[in-house]
Amino acid sequence: MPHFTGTDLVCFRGERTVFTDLDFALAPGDALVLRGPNGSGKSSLLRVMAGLSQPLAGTVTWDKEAIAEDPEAHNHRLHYIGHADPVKPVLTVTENLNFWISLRLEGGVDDAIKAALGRLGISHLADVPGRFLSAGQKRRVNLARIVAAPVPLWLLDEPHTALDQAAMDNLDDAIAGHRDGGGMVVMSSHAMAAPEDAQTIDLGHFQERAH
Amino acid sequence: MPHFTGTDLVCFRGERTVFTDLDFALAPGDALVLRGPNGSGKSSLLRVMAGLSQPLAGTVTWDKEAIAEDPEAHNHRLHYIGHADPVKPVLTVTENLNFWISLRLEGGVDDAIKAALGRLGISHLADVPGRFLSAGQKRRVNLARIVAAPVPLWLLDEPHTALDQAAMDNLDDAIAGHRDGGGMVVMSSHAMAAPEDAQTIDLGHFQERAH
Amino acid sequence: MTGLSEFLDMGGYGHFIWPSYAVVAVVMVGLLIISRRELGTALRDLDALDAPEAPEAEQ
Amino acid sequence: MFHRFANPTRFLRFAAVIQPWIAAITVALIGSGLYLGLFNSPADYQQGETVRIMYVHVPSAWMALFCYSAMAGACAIALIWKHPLAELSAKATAPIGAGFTFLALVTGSLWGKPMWGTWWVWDARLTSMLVLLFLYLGYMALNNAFDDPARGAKSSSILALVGFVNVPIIKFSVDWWNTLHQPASVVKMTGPAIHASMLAPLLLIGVGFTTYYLWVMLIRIRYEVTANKIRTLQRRQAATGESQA
Amino acid sequence: MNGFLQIVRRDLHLAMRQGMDSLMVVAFFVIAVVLFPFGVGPESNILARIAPGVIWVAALLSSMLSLERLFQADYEDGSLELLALQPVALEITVMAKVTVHWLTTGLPLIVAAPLLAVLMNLPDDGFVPLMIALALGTPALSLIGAIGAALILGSRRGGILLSLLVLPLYIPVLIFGVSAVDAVIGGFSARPQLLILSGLLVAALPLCPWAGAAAVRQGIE
Amino acid sequence: MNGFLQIVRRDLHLAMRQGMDSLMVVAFFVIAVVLFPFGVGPESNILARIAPGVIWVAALLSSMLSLERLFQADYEDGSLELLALQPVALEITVMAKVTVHWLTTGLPLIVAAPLLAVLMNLPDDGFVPLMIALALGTPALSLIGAIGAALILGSRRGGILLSLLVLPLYIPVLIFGVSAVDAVIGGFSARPQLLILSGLLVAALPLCPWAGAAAVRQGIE
Ligand code: HEM
Ligand SMILES: Nc1ncnc2c1ncn2[C@@H]1O[C@H](COP(=O)(O)OP(=O)(O)OP(=O)(O)O)[C@@H](O)[C@H]1O
Ligand SMILES: Nc1ncnc2c1ncn2[C@@H]1O[C@H](COP(=O)(O)OP(=O)(O)OP(=O)(O)O)[C@@H](O)[C@H]1O
Ligand SMILES: [Mg+2]
Ligand SMILES: [Mg+2]
Repeated sequence: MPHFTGTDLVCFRGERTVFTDLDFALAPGDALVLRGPNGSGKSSLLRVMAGLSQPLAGTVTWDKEAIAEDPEAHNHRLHYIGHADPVKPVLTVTENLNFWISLRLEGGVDDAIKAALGRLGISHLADVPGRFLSAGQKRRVNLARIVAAPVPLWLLDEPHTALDQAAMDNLDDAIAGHRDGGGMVVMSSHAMAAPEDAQTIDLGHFQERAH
Repeated sequence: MPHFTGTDLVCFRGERTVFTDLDFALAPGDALVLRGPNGSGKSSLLRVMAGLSQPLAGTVTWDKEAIAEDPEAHNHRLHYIGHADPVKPVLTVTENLNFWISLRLEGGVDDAIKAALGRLGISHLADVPGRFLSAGQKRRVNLARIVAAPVPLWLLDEPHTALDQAAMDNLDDAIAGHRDGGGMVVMSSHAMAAPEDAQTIDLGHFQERAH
Repeated sequence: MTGLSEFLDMGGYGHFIWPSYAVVAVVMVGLLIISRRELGTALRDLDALDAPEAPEAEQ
Repeated sequence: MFHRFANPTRFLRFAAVIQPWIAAITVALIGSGLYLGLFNSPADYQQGETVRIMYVHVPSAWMALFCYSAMAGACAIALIWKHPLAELSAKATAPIGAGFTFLALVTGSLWGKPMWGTWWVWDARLTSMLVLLFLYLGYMALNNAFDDPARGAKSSSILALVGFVNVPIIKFSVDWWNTLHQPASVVKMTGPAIHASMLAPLLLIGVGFTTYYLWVMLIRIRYEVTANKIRTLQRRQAATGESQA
Repeated sequence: MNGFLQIVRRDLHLAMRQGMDSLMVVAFFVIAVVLFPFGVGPESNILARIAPGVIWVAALLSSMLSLERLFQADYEDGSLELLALQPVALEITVMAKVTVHWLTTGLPLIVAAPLLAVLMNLPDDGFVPLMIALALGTPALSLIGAIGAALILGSRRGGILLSLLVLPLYIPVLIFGVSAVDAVIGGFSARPQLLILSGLLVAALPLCPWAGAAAVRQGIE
Repeated sequence: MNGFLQIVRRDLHLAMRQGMDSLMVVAFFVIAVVLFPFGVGPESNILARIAPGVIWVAALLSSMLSLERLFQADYEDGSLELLALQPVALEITVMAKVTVHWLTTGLPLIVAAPLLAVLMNLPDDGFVPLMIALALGTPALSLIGAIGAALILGSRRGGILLSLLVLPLYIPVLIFGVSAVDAVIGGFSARPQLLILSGLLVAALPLCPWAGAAAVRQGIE
């Protein structure tokens, strides 16, 4: 049973301490929601979890092994969604997705893409070039990317941004399905939307200490 | 009595018709609020009013004279706030404002800046370099720019973005004061906040026709 | 036979003259073909875009 | 909904009607010009058989200059009267003009080797022709450099006009530069007065190249209009999904 | 006039605060010239022969590279559209920005040129005409380049596209700039060339801000 | 290996769709070379003498200008940090991007070089060594330049800063590239120079992707 944990994490960014002594522990099927005002460090924590940045102190482990030991293995098991939606304007939605998914799946890429587009309600966009997509549509394409290739850990930085209600529901379904299959989710969120049984970390209280 | 009007405006952007046959008329003291979903053309209309882009058909007039006749005279009488807040990171707030305001005022620039910073509640930021400002603070600096040099026409594109409640109140006061002095305001807004006695144009209904 | 080879030889300058005619032909015909092909694909794409709207609307 | 300006249906109908005629005229003109030039005209007494390169070189050079003027004119119309067909025809002209410029350079080089003993000299006319090629390439590159094609069309129109101002300056300055450094240019290009038997194929091919230009331009304009329609449909496709959701 | 001065003051202020900009341009100028002794070998007569040309070409390239950011920063943070809405004609604004560009890049190039002339073994006679020609030519480069810098606003590929647009337009300046130096070294007067350079500058002075302003208007539309 | 090929395929696809990229690099290469006859005058013997140097310097500059966008586009739209999180070592990713950069710029430069050699009157003997030297040198340029391109991610002044970082590192390639051609024209064998160029390439092959990946990691942190 894989467990994803962080202990005594300290993060320092842009000349200031963002958070200190932060712990978390996730078991299969768990969800963790990060809360806090702008600049409180939600994105920073997610990036530490992804291995994109190194914590100043503390370790993040997967199954008791520090992720820094073998970053490539960690990449194998995670999907990350950041503030930006990398959709190339000159490629169609399918072409865009095809690249990311062929990096992870051996075969059946086309079917996986079709299914993912369907689940996010954007099948009709399959052949539309990226430059014609609105912000919300781009975000859904990015979500289709993570739905299409299953991995155990999803790290989502404000995944609800730019989504309308229908798309939010699709996303919540996808998250529920992922967790039912034993996946874990960490997501930051300003909006109220959050699974009821999720753990929460509020990063807001670090702010007073940091200043 | 100056009047600001637009007749039969047609706007074409990025190869598509954004709105057609749009009219508006403002008298001194009037306010006009533009509503509509993302991409419905609020910003486009404000840019046409400012003279930043030309309508494909129709005319915008000030006191019965088309603004395209004498763009510089039109610039003299308007302030525009767009999506971005042009605050240079290496200059202090006062230095930033000083540039824009000296282009409009002959003397008394320093006093005008001080008063404007006070009205927007950011006197304490006067000597802080732009790079240390948060999004909301930058927006307030940009608002201070238009408060400091009085002109008859304000064109505000989602001026409430990134503002907290106190700053919104400051802005609403500033708008009220501007209108009491005979000024006109046109603003786009997603939020509910809008003066009660304002005219409204909803650009949403063009979307169906545009397709 | 000598007539033809003499003609092709062009007084010893054949290997300057024929390449110039050849490059002109290649560029002009090539541009024509490319333009027609682009137009052809564009027209086909346009048809493809117009057509499948009906079945999708049925869903 | 198409805007009335953005839907040049009448032009397309007109183009479809005249295109086969233009094609036939082009083939006939160039064919008869080639026949006269290759079989029915004498070798030049000075330049020998190589003069036959003239029949493609000189019309190409003419067309290179003509296309640039046409392009700049269309750009001026596009900027002043905002007629979208003008923008499209400028965009359609550029690759043809660049092609002819390239041909003038290559055929000139192929003529230069037997005549001057070298492929290339830094002569005024040659050099300004090379710069013209870069102006064409810059125009095309700028036109393609934006995600929004309307932006590219407007910016490149300005560039075409600025470049047009520059063409005579370059020609003139290159002339100066050359005579400053090396007084006697390698070869004078002013040949003897042209005999009628040489003038006929030259003119036939020259006119044939012009109709060829019209022919290809019509195709390319039709392509641009179709591409516009495709983009509109794709955008609509993206937007209908938005309203369904 | 007030508007012009205000914009010049602000842009100089920004250039000063951001620092290094002029220094970087000069550094590129020097590196570009220094590549040639590596490229063509150290024989001093050859270097002397090609010195004016190499120095001028390096000056064109430095001017071009630094142009990329002429309007870019203001475009990205929304200042440019605000500048277009001030009660200052956009032509004046463009002219002010060109002035600052020349002060922060053209002027340092002129100052650095004698050093490079020494490195390249330029004959002593050539120094004065080189400096005069650069003094007349670099403002013309900034003016012409401003059009290109405005045209590429918002495009996908900045630097290399700009070079393609601008370098062909630079050629007349290059020709007369070099031949002014060559003339003096060859024992002639450089007057005609310097007159032509002045003519180019005088012609560019009204035309380029006008075309540049038109291009900026397209860019922010 | 699959990851490498996928990234190469995607980047080639993008280059194709965006069009003109390779063409623009070649056009810059040609313009940069053509500036020199304008600069040093049209005498064919002088031009022939400096031809290898000028062609190589122009190749360095084209490679450098096109490097600016190597990681930039992916950095701006968030693709780069996503690439760093894929189950492909970042070194491989960098290597794939360098490969595409070379295919879309280095290769066209090699193809265009004979044309420029004709324009510059390079003696016939020089053609073959020029092509071989470029074939060995341009991949090295792309490799070295990738480090610079990664280092400038997120900095305010892209192009000119990049040139300062990268051009000094290019000098060894320039020296041996030119002297290979000069050797053959002078009647010697170019073997030693070509061997050294191969050596530079072989050394850069593992080092540069590694350093580039480290720089990218810094850039996206
Ligand atoms: C790369 C080399 C060359 C280039 C770029 C070039 C360019 C041109 C151009 C631009 C023109 C048109 C001038 C006009 O219509 O005003 C022209 C015309 C002509 N060229 Fe060339 N040329 C080249 C080589 C040659 C050579 C080698 C010859 C013959 C020895 C030649 C003979 C002619 C003749 C006879 C004309 C027509 C003269 C006239 O209409 O005034 N050219 N060339
Ligand atoms: N690229 C950066 N360089 C320097 N400092 C940064 C950078 N990004 C973030 N910071 C600092 O780190 C702190 C935490 O930022 P972070 O982006 O993690 O906040 P957040 O909780 O995600 O905020 P938001 O809700 O706005 O996304 C910020 O206060 C900021 O000072
Ligand atoms: N720079 C541009 N290039 C091309 N098309 C554009 C551009 N900006 C806007 N558009 C088009 O114009 C339409 C109207 O956009 P506009 O920015 O005016 O909408 P808006 O109502 O202000 O939206 P938002 O609420 O997102 O600010 C958009 O649907 C888009 O298709
Ligand atoms: Mg965040
Ligand atoms: Mg808007």
